[in-house]
Amino acid sequence: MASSALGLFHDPDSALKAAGDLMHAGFARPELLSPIPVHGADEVLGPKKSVIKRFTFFGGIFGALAGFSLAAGTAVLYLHPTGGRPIITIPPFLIITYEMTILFGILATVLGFFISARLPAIRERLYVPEVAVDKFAVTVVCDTQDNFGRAEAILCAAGAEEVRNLNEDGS
Amino acid sequence: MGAGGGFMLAESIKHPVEHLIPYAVPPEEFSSGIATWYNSICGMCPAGCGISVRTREGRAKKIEGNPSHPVNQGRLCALGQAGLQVLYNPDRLTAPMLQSGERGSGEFVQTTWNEGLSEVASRLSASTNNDGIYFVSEGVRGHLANLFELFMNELGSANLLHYDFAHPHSLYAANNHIFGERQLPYYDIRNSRYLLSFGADYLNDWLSPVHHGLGFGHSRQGNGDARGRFVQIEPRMSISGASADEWIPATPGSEGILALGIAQQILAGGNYQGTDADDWNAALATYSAAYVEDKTGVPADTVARIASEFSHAEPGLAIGGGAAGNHTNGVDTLVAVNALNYLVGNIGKPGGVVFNPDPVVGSSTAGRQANFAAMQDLAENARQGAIEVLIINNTNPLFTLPPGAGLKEALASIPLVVSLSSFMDETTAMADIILPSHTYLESWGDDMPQPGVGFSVGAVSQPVVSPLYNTRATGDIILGLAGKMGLGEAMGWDSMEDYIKDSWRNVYERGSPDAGGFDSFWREVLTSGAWGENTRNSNSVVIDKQVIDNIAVAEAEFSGNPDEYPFVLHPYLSTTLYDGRGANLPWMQELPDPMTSIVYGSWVELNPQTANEMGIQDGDLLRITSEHGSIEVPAVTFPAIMPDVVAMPIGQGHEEFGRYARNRGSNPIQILAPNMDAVSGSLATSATRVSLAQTGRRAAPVKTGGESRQLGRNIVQSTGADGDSAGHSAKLNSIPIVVDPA
Amino acid sequence: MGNEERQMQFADVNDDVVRSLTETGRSYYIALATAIFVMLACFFFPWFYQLYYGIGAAGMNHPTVWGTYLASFVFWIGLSHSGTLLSCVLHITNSEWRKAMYRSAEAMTLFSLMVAATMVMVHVGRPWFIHWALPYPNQMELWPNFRSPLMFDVMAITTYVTGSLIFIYMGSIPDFAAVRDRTTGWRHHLYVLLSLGWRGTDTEWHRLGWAYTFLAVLIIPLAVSVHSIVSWDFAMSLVPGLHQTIFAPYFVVGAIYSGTAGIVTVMYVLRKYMNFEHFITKLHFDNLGKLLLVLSLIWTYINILELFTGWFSGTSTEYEQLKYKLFGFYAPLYWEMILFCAVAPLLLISKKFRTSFVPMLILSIAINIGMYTERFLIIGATLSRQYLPNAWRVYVPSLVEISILVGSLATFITLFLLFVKIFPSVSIYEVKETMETPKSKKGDTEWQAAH
Amino acid sequence: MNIMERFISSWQKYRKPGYYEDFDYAWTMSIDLDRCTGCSACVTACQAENNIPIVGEKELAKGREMHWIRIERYWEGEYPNAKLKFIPMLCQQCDAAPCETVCPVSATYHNQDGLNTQVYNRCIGTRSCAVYCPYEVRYFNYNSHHWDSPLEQQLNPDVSVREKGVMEKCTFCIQRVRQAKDHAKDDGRRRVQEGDIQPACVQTCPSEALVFGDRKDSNSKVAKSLADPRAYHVLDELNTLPSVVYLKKVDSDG
Repeated sequence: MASSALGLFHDPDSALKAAGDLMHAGFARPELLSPIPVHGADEVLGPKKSVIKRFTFFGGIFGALAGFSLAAGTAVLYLHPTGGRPIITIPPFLIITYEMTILFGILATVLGFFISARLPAIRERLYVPEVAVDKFAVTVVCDTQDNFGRAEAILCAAGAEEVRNLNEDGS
Repeated sequence: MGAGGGFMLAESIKHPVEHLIPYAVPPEEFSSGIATWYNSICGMCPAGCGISVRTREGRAKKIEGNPSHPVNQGRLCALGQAGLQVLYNPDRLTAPMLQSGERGSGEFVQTTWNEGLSEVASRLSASTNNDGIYFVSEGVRGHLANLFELFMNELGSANLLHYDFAHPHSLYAANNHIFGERQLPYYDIRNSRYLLSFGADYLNDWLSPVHHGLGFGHSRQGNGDARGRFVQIEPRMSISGASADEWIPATPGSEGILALGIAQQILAGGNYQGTDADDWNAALATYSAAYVEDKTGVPADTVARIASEFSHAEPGLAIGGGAAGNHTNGVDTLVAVNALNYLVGNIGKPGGVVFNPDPVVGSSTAGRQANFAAMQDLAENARQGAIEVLIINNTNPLFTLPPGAGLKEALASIPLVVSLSSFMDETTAMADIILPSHTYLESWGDDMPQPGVGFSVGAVSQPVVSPLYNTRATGDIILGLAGKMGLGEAMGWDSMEDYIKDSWRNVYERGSPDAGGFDSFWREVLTSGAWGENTRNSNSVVIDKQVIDNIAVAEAEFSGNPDEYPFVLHPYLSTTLYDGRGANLPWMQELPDPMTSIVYGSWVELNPQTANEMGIQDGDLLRITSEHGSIEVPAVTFPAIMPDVVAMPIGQGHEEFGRYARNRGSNPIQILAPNMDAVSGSLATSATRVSLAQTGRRAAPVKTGGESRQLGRNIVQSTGADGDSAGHSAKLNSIPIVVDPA
Repeated sequence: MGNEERQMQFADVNDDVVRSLTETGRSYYIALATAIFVMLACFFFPWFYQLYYGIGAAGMNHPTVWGTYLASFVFWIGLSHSGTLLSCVLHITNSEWRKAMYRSAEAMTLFSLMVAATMVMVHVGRPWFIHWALPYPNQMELWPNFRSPLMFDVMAITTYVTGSLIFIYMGSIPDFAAVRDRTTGWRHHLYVLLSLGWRGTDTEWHRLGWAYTFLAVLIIPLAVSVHSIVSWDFAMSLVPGLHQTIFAPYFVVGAIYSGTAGIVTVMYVLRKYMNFEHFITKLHFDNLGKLLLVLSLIWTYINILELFTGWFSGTSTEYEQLKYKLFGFYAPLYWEMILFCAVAPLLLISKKFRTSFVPMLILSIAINIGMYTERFLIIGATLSRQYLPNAWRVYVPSLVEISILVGSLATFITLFLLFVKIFPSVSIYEVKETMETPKSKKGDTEWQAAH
Repeated sequence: MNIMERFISSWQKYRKPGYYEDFDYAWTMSIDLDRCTGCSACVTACQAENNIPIVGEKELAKGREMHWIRIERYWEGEYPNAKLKFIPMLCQQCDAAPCETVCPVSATYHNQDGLNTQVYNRCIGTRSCAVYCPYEVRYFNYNSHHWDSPLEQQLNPDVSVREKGVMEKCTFCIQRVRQAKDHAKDDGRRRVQEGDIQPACVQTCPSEALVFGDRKDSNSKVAKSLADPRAYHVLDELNTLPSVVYLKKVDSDG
């Protein structure tokens, strides 16, 4: 199985530089692991398109339809005339619609997040605990020992404090 | 949360239905799920309304008025509705009992009917002096009254008394005096256009309130475009006063003077054309408007206006009673009120005073009615050891007599007191032997309402449920005693039912015999619940010159010095509890008093101005003191009461009488002076002066109503003879309001 | 964000937060035991009694059929309002100072919503049938009545609880990952589950950033709608004093007001007892103080409007209502509310006051007492003075109600105490964001110059 | 297309303001304030008919009366010109009832007779209907009530006894309405006639101030009452369209 090179950096800028250098060197897109969101990663690793907004949008639309259908549909299923209002009473049902729009918008956003961020992780993935504290890591997949050597060199050049050879299963 | 969930589960599980039908083998007269209605007679007050009782599965569910009964025509008052709670009262006496401790200790042991009756019978037989046997009953009519007469006759005692606190002795006496009628007349409110009421709370407790209510409604809005006018004269606004168009406060005890003043104005206005006008003029000369104003506090021009309106209304009707008849000048007052009827010529006419025929069913009890004097005599006789046996039937003199009568102490001198009551009331608690009677809903009986409705009416009361307990109908107890004493000859009926049925053969024979014979007639009477006959009293009225010459109303006398006791106490019969007999009915305890919305308690009403001057707040506990005692009652300000009058409802303050009544509120009768009306000997309940003192404690009575002002919200809307609604064709007052300058 | 002696390092943040989770002093256990005891004794015990006896255990009566339970419900819903809502607003406006406090503010939202939901259970007459108010297919083929403002409430609060829970959870995923690595035993397993395998890759951070912003954008209108709908429970009735157009903004402002005051209280407690002096500083109190001042002024303005329009209408219903509120039976409570919520917050004009911790704590508690009074008066003082004067009746809460009020506070505290031991109560990664990012040891990066 | 048409027709039906179909009856009560004497017979009649609990002094002191019909009383003026006016207050069976819309579980709704019904079994006790009712005629069971034995033998088997946590109110004696409709059907009559039904309060009113009937029947007494110039609705300005019509008291002195 393919192994990966992982360089640990003290600061985000060095890590970004290493990632950029790896890209230039023809490696597959490296991953940047960090304790905080790193600004400028898009510029180095290429812009990312988020699909979450579509989830949110269609979730909201679905919620609106579901909300109005719930209110109007159940009103018709069992007729309960109240207060001289029509059975399908628009203004109150719009409030239900509104709430359901938001509810489904939220749920779809979460779904979109999980799908696009590939969470939750079912398998163990490449990870070192230091990145949750204060280290910035750059990982890149290396097919051969040769490639690993190249990657190690680039990482060290960018100022990596440590470079590790890791397998995909974390060992 | 686990415990909560478990609890909720327990809450949401319903208990299994234990009995769908209360009897395994149902009696044949009912089918499950179908209501059976029985017509009977209401026993809650002396009005004698007909009732229809709805029963389901052998239990009484609802009392409604009997539409065929001419007195109430299907309607019924709150107290009548609550009769069910007499029947199903949890505090009923369930079996005969013998006193086992000291008298009054409340210790009783249960016994059997055989033993109880034998004991009483043997004591009656053993009495050395026949006149030493006293029988005091509640006011009963019909054949039960006959049975009592018969029984006492057989025993050789003349001491049969009918005692009711609210019995209008003075009204009987006044009618007898001026019209020579031993029966009360029928007051035709329905057809009158102008009702002048002197103290008679005709919509609440006076004579036949349900019938009056029907008449009131009809007179108000049932007469095409003519709307009857109602004027109420009394020191404290009653329900009738609230419903009246005009409420006129008059000094307590001066109502008769006011009546004569109005009469004088009628004469002076030339509105009386009778041949005896001169006699009247002479007799009433002193009752000038100025004199009347001085004595009654009613402005002279009001007197004149009322006189004019009253004499021009066709027909006008004057009634008197209540507090006006309960002064030391009560009979004079009511004579004066009747004189007004005479002067406007409404006697025997629709909308006026219509005389009733003699009762067809039962006998007149007029001579048996025990007034205060009679009860005092009874106590006196007891003290002198002249009473050997006292039988008390369902009346509660220990509660409704002022302590001044001395009855409670006198009971100690009576060797045997027997009570036939259904409840452990104050009097029954002093009995040696209790032979508990059925309630009226379990008994056979009959009645001819008094006052009637101008023609002969009778009704039969029948049991609507099987007896709940080991009790017996009053008539059966008397028959049982007669049997034990071997009086079978004269009183040979097996039961009250037999006696009633037997006696109604006489009624049957009055009419033309119909094809079905007596049985069909009897069934008809039981089914319809009422029997009527077009017998009328057409006596013409000529008032003796001597009566006219002597017509006068003395000033009322009060017990207590006005300086020391500045207020006149005005006790009135409670709307909900009547004379106290409703106090053990939870529905009645919970029914808000219509005037104050107070429930479950007693209170004293006083004018807001007076309260302000004395620094009394609503709910302050006051000590009310008369020359004869004192009680503590919370104060309630009442906008429509004279400043020097305080009013208190009668009905609470029971020491016995079951869980709902016991130790609740105070009984104003406890502080009444034993003053009597000079002529009739009835208790002058309104003739006591009292003083008020703060106790420094608060005991706000429980009220269901909040703010009692509309605050301009127009919730109860009215339309007037003039003003914004003048264009309406609403049924307005048809009486021309003319102020007579005389 | 630093302490004076030593510059805070990234690792210190992790250490501090992990310590707050794992190192538990005796005082914490005492506090927790006390809170649980008070919750059982003052909330659950009287509630069970009430379930047995009926709502009659409370002091409500015929016209005043709503009482402190509903007031508490509104209060807790209101208190929930600053957490998530404020967090969202500050998030999309990129306010740096939000980051140290938002987690506990959001937790406050969540727990006050939970307590509010239990208040509904306490309030209704037959809580064992409360599920009938939820739309689910059932054998009776009966559905709830969606025309009812109460159903709006059910829908809005369900959405709000869901949204708040998701929002606080989403924001905590990186922190769960951080504490996952430092804990052992059951905690470790819990955080492994909760962190969903978060690694902190650039993609994950990017997606989280977007999702978090969308959620924030969705939750702001939701939160506004929730308290508007709560106000409509009242304003949609015909009751004079409740049937008012101003009610929705009034409630929303009041909610944010009491919620912000609640945050100040919670901040103080966390700072003092969780040793978060590094994260929660004078700056936070200063900013929250300014916010409180603005809110109190808006709140006061709406109150004056309410009085003025009521007086101007000149109708008996409005006028009596007003008179009763100002001078009637509950007048002392009304003036207490004015003192606590309109007069006292004027002190916030002074920066010195805003940056003093103890005075801010006292004021924040006073504001919430005043805001509870407001909710009580909205119910008690209006329902006892409605259209028919003959039905007017004063309502006085019973002991059971007061006890349940105290108990609900204890429930809230219990939940919060459990929270601080399970959730990282300060956002690790966002605090790090506010700190100085480590710089390259080589000085200016050559790489950046090359591009 | 067929589906579309059906959809449009149901949409129009269910969008109809007021009620989606006409009522069979429009039960109405008229209360003549000029006849009402405040005697309270209606209150006890209702209590007997509808199994209204005995609340007890303690609960009444807390203000928890249960009488479905109550007599409100309003004083006007001061002594000696004080007047007391009575007004019986009961559920107005509003056609635009504020209480109905607020119930989250539809425990109160309008039935085919135009009556505002209360389904005790469905009630969860939010009490919001009582808040929304401007007439204050909805009564809540603050606890389960008890009848001292054997008072419970009086309970009307046609009316359920309500448990704690449930709202209740005047039903216009719906059990009598049902029975009258059943009888009419049994007798082969198409409609219930005037006089077939009298709620307990109307039945007992001594001064005949209360009248009950179907206002759809133009010959009925209540239809005539509605046309009376004295007719008015309490709190008419709230537009609740009550089915109880009051006839103004005649104040002959101004």
